[in-house]
Amino acid sequence: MTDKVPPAMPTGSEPPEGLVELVEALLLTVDEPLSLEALGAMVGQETAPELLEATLARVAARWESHRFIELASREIGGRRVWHLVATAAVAPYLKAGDPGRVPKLSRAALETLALIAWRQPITRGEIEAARGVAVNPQILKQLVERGWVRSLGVKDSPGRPEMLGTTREFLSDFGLNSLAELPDFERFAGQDDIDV
Amino acid sequence: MTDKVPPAMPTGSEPPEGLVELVEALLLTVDEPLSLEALGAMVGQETAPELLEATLARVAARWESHRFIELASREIGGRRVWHLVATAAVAPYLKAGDPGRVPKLSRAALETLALIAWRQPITRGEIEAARGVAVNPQILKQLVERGWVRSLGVKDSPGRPEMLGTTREFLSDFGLNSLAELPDFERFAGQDDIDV
Amino acid sequence: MPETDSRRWVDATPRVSGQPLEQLPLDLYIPADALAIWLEQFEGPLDLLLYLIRKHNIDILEIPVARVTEQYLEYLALMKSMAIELAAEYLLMAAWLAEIKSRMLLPPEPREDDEEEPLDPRAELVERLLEYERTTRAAGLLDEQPRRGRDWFDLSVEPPEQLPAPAVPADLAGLIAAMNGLLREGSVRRAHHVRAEGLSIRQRMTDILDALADRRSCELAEVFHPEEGRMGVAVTTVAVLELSRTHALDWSQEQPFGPVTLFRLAGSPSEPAVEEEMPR
Repeated sequence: MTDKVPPAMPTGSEPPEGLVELVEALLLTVDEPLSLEALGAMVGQETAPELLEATLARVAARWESHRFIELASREIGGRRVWHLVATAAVAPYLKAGDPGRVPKLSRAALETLALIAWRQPITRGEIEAARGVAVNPQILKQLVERGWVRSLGVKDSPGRPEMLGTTREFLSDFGLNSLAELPDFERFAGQDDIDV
Repeated sequence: MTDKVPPAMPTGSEPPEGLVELVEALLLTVDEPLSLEALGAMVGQETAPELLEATLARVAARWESHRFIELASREIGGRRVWHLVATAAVAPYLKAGDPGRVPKLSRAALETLALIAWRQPITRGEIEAARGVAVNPQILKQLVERGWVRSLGVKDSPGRPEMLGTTREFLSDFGLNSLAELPDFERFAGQDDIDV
Repeated sequence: MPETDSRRWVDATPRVSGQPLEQLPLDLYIPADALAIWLEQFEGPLDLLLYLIRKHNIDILEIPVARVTEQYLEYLALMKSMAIELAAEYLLMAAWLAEIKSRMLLPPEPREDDEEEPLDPRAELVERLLEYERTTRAAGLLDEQPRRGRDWFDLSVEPPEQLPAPAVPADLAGLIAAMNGLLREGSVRRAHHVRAEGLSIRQRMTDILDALADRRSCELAEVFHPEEGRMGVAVTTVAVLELSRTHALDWSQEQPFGPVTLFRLAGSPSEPAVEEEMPR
């Protein structure tokens, strides 16, 4: 990442304006909630977590007076994550304008669904390990509500994790007769490894 | 939409703060760039287009000094649409957080994509004839995976070659409204501007 | 395009311009490895030819074929000397150039209608060069076009929870691309040291768990499908073994060769817990 030019960062705890704006832009650009680690990886590893926290506090303050958007944080898989969310006050307006909206699965949702489809039965922990980020509960909820993902029971291992799999509806919505019709990536992956 | 509470709206042209924040929230919540009509439908039909324009001007002003975010507008099908976007300045940071993110296009990929865009429907053989080299299947795969190129069916000629064309997503990713916006291919050749 | 002459040029390789080529073309005083990288960047014979034509400020419509051919062969010899693997197209082009060169020496072929000028042997080459030049310029224009994901990025905030989730359309291409992306990054393989099972086994694992969805146990025989033949039996067996290895189910057998019973381990499947906390 030699082409990255991180904003000048004083050692004091008061975050510089450039960092506040950068974190704001990252929260808005990445379509899943970000942990301190994830932010740190993007902003530059040398940024102290305390400085990032102070920066998030500044971002929160900037949006505090906004009637329709706020900085929300919550705990996912034991880690605190942040994202900018629209408040309930926006909901009535969104319904009014619906016609033009073409909903699309986010990249995070597509990757989660792909892992569930290809690697089922798969636990949430395995999805997290594969994607390197915590699974956003909203995404699982979306996939379950859409009727594509379901629970296959729990595994008898520490924590009794739940196994996830796809549904019959998933197959029919994606025009498949069986999972075996999905391309078998194992061979491709092996070849890629040799190429690189 | 009885539950909708539009912000108080004076008849003067100075948009109230609540409307500015609402439009901002709508631009950030809806996935697509919004036209004045779409915004009007969401905010409330009684809102005058002039007021919405003044509001958009205020939104633009609010973000003007921001290092990474701006209000962008473009013309789609004869209508102007607006969206809040992050500028290229965030790209290195996004890449730092996710090195697998959008690989760069090689010259071969760009040339292949250009031929498909300008000469569609075009077969692989025709691309090879124009570039003078065999088409690397990885490149076609990359273009298909990025959602820019698709099959338009097979040609009823010997070997039943596949015809390739560009997608809607190609247009939107390259900020085009239609293929007609691309300059005439023939204009690209000319002795005059062969600069060495 | 003539294909018959390529071998002739291959035979002639060691004696380009009448002598073995040991010296770089005059304008190429750059370190050998940098040169190799530079040479490798040509996108093919048309690209190389176009470069030569531009470099020498030649009118593309009046190509001095003999001179250009000679230079083209020099570059090819150079590339070979740097052990750059030459695509067959380069050799075909060399043959074609040689043919055009020899046809230029012959009296022009009379055209059947003999109204227009005699056919220029270079005509097709010129047309292909012009077409390729247009292609490179079109590619350049595309590259300069502001592009989503490079020059600008979509922003979004999470919609309020009260909003009913709109039905997302199924997007198989997107799904495959997502999986492919994960595999390319390598993270998936690292996380899964398990030997790769085929999807039919994955499907069978899900089916078996399904058979246990509303009861505590079932007979192994119920999940076998003899009509699938040996392959089907193998798939089911591997699926059961994998499920029991990963503690997704348990099994017992009262006596050797007796019936095998599969047990659900605990808790019946329900809505996946999508609530905030999840033990890890």
